[in-house]
Amino acid sequence: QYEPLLSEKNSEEVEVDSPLPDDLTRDSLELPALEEPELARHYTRLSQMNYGVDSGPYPLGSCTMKYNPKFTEDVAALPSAAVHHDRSDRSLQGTLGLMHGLQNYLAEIGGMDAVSLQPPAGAAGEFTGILVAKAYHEANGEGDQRDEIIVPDSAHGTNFASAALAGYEVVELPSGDDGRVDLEALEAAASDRTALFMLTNPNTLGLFERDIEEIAETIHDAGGLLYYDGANLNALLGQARPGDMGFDIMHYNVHKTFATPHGGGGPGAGPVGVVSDLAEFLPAPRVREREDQRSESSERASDGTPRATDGGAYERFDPENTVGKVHGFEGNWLVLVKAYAYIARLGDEGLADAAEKAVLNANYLASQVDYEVPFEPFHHEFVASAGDQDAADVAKRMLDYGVHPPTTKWPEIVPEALMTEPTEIEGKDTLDQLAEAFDAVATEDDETLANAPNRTTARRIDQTSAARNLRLSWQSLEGDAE
Amino acid sequence: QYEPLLSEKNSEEVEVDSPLPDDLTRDSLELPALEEPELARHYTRLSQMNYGVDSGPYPLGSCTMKYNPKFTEDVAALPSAAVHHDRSDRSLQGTLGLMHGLQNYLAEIGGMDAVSLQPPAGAAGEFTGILVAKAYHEANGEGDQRDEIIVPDSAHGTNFASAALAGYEVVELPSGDDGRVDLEALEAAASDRTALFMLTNPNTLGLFERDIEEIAETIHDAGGLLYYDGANLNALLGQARPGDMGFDIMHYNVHKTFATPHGGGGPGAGPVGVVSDLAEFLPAPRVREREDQRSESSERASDGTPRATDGGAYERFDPENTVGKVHGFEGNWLVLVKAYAYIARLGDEGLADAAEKAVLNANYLASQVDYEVPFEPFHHEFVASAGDQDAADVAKRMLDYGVHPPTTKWPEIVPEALMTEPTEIEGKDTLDQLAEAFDAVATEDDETLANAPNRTTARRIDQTSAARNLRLSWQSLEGDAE
Amino acid sequence: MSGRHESGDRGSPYAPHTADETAAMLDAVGADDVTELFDIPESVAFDGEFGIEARSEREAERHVRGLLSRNDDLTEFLGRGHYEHYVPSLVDHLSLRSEFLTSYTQYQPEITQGFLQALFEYQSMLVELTGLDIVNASMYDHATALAEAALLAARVRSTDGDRVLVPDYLLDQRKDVLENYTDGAGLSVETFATDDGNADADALAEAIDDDAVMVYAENPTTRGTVEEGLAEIGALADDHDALFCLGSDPVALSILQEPASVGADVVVGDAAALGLPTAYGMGLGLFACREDFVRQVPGRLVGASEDAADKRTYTLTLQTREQHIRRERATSNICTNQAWVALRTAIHAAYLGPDGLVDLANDCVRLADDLAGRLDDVTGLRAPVHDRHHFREFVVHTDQPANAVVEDLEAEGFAVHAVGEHEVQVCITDANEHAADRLVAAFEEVA
Amino acid sequence: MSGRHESGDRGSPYAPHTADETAAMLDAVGADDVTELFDIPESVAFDGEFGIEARSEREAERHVRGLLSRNDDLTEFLGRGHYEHYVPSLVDHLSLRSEFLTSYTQYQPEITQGFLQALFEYQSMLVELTGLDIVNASMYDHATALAEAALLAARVRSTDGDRVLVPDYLLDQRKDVLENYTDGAGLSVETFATDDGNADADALAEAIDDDAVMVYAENPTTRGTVEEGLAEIGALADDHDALFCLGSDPVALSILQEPASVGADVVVGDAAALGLPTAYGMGLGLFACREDFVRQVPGRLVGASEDAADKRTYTLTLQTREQHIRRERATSNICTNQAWVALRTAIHAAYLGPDGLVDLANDCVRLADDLAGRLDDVTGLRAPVHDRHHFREFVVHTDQPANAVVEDLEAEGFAVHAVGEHEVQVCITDANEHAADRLVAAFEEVA
Repeated sequence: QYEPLLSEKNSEEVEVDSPLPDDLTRDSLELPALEEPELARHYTRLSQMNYGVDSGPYPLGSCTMKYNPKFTEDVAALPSAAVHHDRSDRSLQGTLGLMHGLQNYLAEIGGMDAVSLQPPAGAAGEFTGILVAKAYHEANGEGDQRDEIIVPDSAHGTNFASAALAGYEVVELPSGDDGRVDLEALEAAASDRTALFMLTNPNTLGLFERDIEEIAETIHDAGGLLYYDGANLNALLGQARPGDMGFDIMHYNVHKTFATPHGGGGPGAGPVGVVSDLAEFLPAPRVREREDQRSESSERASDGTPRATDGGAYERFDPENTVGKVHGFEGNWLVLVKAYAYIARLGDEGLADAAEKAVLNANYLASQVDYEVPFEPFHHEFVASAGDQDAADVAKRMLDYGVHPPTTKWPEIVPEALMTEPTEIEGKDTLDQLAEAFDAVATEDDETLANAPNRTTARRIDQTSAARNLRLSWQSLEGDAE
Repeated sequence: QYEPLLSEKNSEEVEVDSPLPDDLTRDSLELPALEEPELARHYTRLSQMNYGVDSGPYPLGSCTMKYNPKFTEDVAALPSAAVHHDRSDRSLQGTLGLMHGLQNYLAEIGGMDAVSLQPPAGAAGEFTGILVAKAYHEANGEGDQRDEIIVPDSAHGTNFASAALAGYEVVELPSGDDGRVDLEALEAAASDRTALFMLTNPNTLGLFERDIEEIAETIHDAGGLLYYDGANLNALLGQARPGDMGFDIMHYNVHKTFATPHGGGGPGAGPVGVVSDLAEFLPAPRVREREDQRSESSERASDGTPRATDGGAYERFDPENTVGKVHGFEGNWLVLVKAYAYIARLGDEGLADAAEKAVLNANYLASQVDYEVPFEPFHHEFVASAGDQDAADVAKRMLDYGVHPPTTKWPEIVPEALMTEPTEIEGKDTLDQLAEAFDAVATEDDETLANAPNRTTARRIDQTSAARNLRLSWQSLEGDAE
Repeated sequence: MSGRHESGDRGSPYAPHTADETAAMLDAVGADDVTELFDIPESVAFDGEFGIEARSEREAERHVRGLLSRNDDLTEFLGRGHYEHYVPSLVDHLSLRSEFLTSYTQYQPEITQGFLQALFEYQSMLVELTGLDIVNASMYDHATALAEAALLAARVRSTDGDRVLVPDYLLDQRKDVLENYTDGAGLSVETFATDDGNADADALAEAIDDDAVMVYAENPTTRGTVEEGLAEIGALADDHDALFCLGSDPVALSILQEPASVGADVVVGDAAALGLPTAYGMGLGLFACREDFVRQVPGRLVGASEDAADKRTYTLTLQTREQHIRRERATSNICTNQAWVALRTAIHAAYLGPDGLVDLANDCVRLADDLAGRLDDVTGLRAPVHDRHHFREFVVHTDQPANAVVEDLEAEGFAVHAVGEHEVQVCITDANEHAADRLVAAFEEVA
Repeated sequence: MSGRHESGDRGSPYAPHTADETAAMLDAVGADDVTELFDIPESVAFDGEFGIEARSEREAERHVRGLLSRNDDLTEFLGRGHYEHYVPSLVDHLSLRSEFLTSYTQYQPEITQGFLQALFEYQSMLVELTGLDIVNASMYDHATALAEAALLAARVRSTDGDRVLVPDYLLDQRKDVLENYTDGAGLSVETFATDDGNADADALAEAIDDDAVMVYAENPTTRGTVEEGLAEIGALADDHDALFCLGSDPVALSILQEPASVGADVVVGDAAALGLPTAYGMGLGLFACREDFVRQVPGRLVGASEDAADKRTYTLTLQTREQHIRRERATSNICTNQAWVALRTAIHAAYLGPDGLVDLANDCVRLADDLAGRLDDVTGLRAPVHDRHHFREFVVHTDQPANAVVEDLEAEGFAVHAVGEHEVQVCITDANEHAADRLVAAFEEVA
């Protein structure tokens, strides 16, 4: 069931004939030339060769693959959302009002005082948070001195990369035997060179860092700041807030926690929240109520939603000591619209229920799975060990059972890790189906696993060939027989 | 890959507790109870077990399975299209304007003088046309006398059924040896009992009734009217018009000719056009320009599109001697919007090109197919004969080659008929793929065919079991093991 | 390619032929030009112009959008057979999946199991709602379903008879369709009186005789009242060997008396009250009946079966009833139906579930009751006119001429029905309740 | 079921648990209540309220629609890095197919061949448009792609150096992102002068030295001019072993000089000029470079491979460059990218085809030329300010203060940029050309 490349269906090379002088133009352009019915079939077929959340369970640990409510697509597609950023504030009260509302929602949910919606993804949020920390230390005259960022060994790879991108030394903190932060090791690592400690909580093993208050104290005593990686926020909605735990900066992954679609890799959005002392450093612009409006703040709706006034209630402003910009304009707006709509749909109770059901689902699924789960009590995700089996092969074999496998081989503290996050959207039947797949694979021999998958669109794909004989475009395929 | 019924996933019986008195309400209601993510997956899976035009070639003869342009869905989904029919004309100028424009488009395309958009499907159009003919004869005092409708043996089943529904005797006209109307037989059949002769042209063999003018004369001389079944109009767009051939009444299948989606069986729309003498009998209401506007008709746009004025340019009216209503309200409005959008997109040249490419495709495909095609020259469709093979089995086997088969076993004038209509939307590659499927099956033995299909979601389905052991709801499945 | 046809001026944008392909294909069929393939006598060939301008997609989209924007943006409190409930986004997204939307009738069930199962599920949900065993895969609308019911009644009745008895609240349009459809079968449609918005069983008792093939009633009625004498009507019909046909819709059926329990032999209605927004009267003909009539049912039926691997499958069944096989002896002339609307209705019903349906139906009672009460408080109005329970809609007496009230309300941005010289009818659901306060204020202004 | 949660008041409408299921699951894990499963110290547990009201889908939809409706309905003649071209309906319908939309990164290529192939096709089309061999599967936007280009330049350069040279027409916002991203690597961003809207090669020649790691230019420039000295700039960069990075977009690249032909080592830009409507600046970071740098490329790369049955397949490749494997030594910190926008861009580009792209790009030249000419005829205006060729947009000199002109135009329903005290900038494409006459009239009114 091979679907030809567009270029294999029909290509045409056209001469470029333009009103511009010839020396400013190219000579010709060769690209696929197909009509709409052919394209409709091409992409329909490609879609049928792809697995999404609407196809079945997708318990990819650390990725929070929630159901994406359809109505959020509709509101993001409204003509009134299709605006250019470079218009007057007065003419953009709808957009600014929504952004202001989302800033408030996120601040409440995270226990933060101020939020920037600009970072276009989680990693961009991390980088933004680090820039804010850097600006803070610089403002305190400690910019040069504080050149280290502490990151637990079990942290997301982006934490390390974002710290490095910002020019910091990364100090890797080994986990304790219980899979959590080792307080003694942290004390040893923290110093007057510490700019920031980045932590996710629950951590990547799904464990809540019970010592979070001591952790915060240790870092703050050393003069550092505490950063919350929002990847696992789904476990805490309405249950606990990073701000209440002593975190100074955090990012939110709206494509995880707030159910905006993952889109095959993106776009997401990674808003950053901070405590009040750091608000002055957030990226520019942010949105606020206009001063003449702010005085009437007692009239604000109870849920923080904006209200219109004739003069326009909202305006953009640059925080006093802003780090500047982390996106050319103002981030992934359409994604933010969907996140806002999701939060406005669920409300307090829906959000809290999402966390509860996510945690219940992870615990129930783990109880039905034969693989050992070394660390508990876990929350929204658990990391099982494939034991003597190769976790990557386990994943391939699970494909044959019609489900998406968990994240594999990470975090490394669990040998042959199967990092599993079912989220709240799965019912018992689906979890049982998932458990059956796990347990069937658990009994199978290595050869069966190594030869998997067999029932998928493609059989096992040769990664070595892809990397050794690089073919990154159809132009590079010439002479390469199908 | 069995997808459970909704009821098998989760059902709940709820007690009906209502503000109404108990004796006016039911006690309880038992229905599937599922959340949105589960429904999304259920219907996504069901869709993946279904074949549409966007899945591949769909050369179902007589059904004109065209590509359905996506943008027509968008305009039909506009909030401004979601209106109630029972509003004032003044407040519905958009809807009435579009309907007036579509009436004009269709009248032009068919060479008719007046059009009603009310019939909700082709068969309803036929029935409406017959009612108009009946009203005409009644007005002439010949209502009782003219109690016969002549229908060629190769006509669509709906022709017979619609005539019977209207209370007419059906006189079946045997085809001539050339597959066309036998003029002598027609002369013999036509009489002062003839109310109507129903004909499609090109006929169901794809042959143009070259004697159409003599046919018209014969019928008109007998005092009857001539009806054009619009099922095959796609072959004639911009090439010839029923009105110019002497037809008095016709229907249009907008879901065939004008590319509105077939929707798994419907909805379609079957507008009816008539010559001026019959306009007074059309269903009520129709749409016209208001009198004060009509006097300024010289200002009308060249393509007949409507223009707004302050007072409202359009109004509904009841034709003087209307047959009344054939639909509770005013037909399948959303389908009409899509048809209008399609015609407005293609224009004269696009429509003419559609017919030309449809005819080219049928001829090219036939030239590549090994099965014999007894009758020619055909236009937009051809009827091949499976010869010694069973045409229904041929169709089942074609499924294994990933294509939708043609209509089978009809018209009966061709033994083991394979009635094939590729439409204009297929390119040469797809036609070649179709021809390969035909030709592969042509070489296969009866057993292979009888055991087909093997590569589809379901294997050959037992029709006898379905009819003998009727299970028409999940309630009837109880005790019936999967 | 698309670009070439973007302005539509060189042919159909949906015909993918390159010039080279066209040439190769012509060559294969031995023609120099595509016009040679047409066998149309010159005398009837068309060489004129329609005068229809070709447009790019963007132009066509703007053109239609511009046309439709001339509809005034009124808040509608309209019903009378065409109802709007909020349609969840899921319904659009799933029903627009092209495998559903661009398919046709399931003549090849092996590759159309998805739509067949969806229709089977539609049938099953309506079986539960009606209490009748047979539901077909759709008719056009309420009116044509009613007409088909009368024809079925005439076919299945053991003795002759030609009278179809309908209450005088039956919408004129539906009565007209009924007459048009049944005239060919020699039936006559007769009206019996109503009593305060309900069918009057006494009047029916007087009108009915053994020539009656069918008695019809609605619940709720066109005037919004909940019928209170259905069992009596059903018994009267039964006494005279006439079928009892009940008109309703799936929202109302969620709480109102189960039709089977009051003796209904056939249920018709507009099932698009779930699944479609207001659509200028476009609907979905619900048709349900007792099992006895299964071989006389009009339209398509989806049944369960087994495939060669003995797996549960679905297929169209009893096709010998249909026109493409039985021709003039078919149970109906219907071919293309409203299957895609039935798919949408099924998704919408499944989205609501039993709780959601009951809640929605109860809202239709409460909202109408509440709004009628508020309008009754307005000087110059009296509501509801009928001393009955109401569902979704009710009639209001206006001291001012109804037409003037309707016109004035339109100027205020609202649409209601004028149904008598001094009567307007108002319909309220979840789709317009947000504007109820404003409607009351507008009535206060104009009444 | 949905009904139960319709008002959102009993939990998440997207968690399907029935009460029975929840009980059974709790039983299986040995907990009486779900709260027992949380291991959160009481001292940090949250027992407050966010105060966010739960809404039904209908209420939520109306709420967001109501909010957004407060955006004025202006006709935008805006560009400066964020462009709108008509997006064909096909792009929406296909990209919204849930198998695409609801999937994530293709960590399991065996079940994600569809998205991988679509990204491979995206990469390939941009290879043709840029003339460079490597295109990644997306960055966030033009600005971050530019910043990543500078970091790549610093990594691949054989000798030390810390200067990044950019023309002074570079948007402030992009320069700011560039500085933020490159500060950690110790780079400094320096501006060189421009000459009548183009980069000034003489100024660059004076500014450049062997400490320059990268030289940047745009075509078309932020001020809408077509660059005329690209080959010269490329040669200057080459002379000093600096990378030449060019900013553009896929529409412009359809007719403008192929970047590879003028010595570009990297091409960045916003590819969402195809695929997205105006989206408040949301974009798609195009990143293309020479094959030499393939192991230093930031972001994801899709490559062809074979599966165990030796069939052509696609997979993410060279993942050891990425953060989830290489961590602090990764080529970038990017993880979630803009893949779905790349899918849309690919569909849009394929829809247009080479003819359509060239036609669209030529329209961008003609429309800008024509509109500039018409505005030049308006008293009080002079256009274009730069004596250059233009693409989509151009700067207009206004005798009135630019801010007043912009404000007055807004009152007339139009949005343009103020870019100087007496300069406004106007952008015209197929998406707003229908309003050009009205814009000219409005300028006549206010200029």
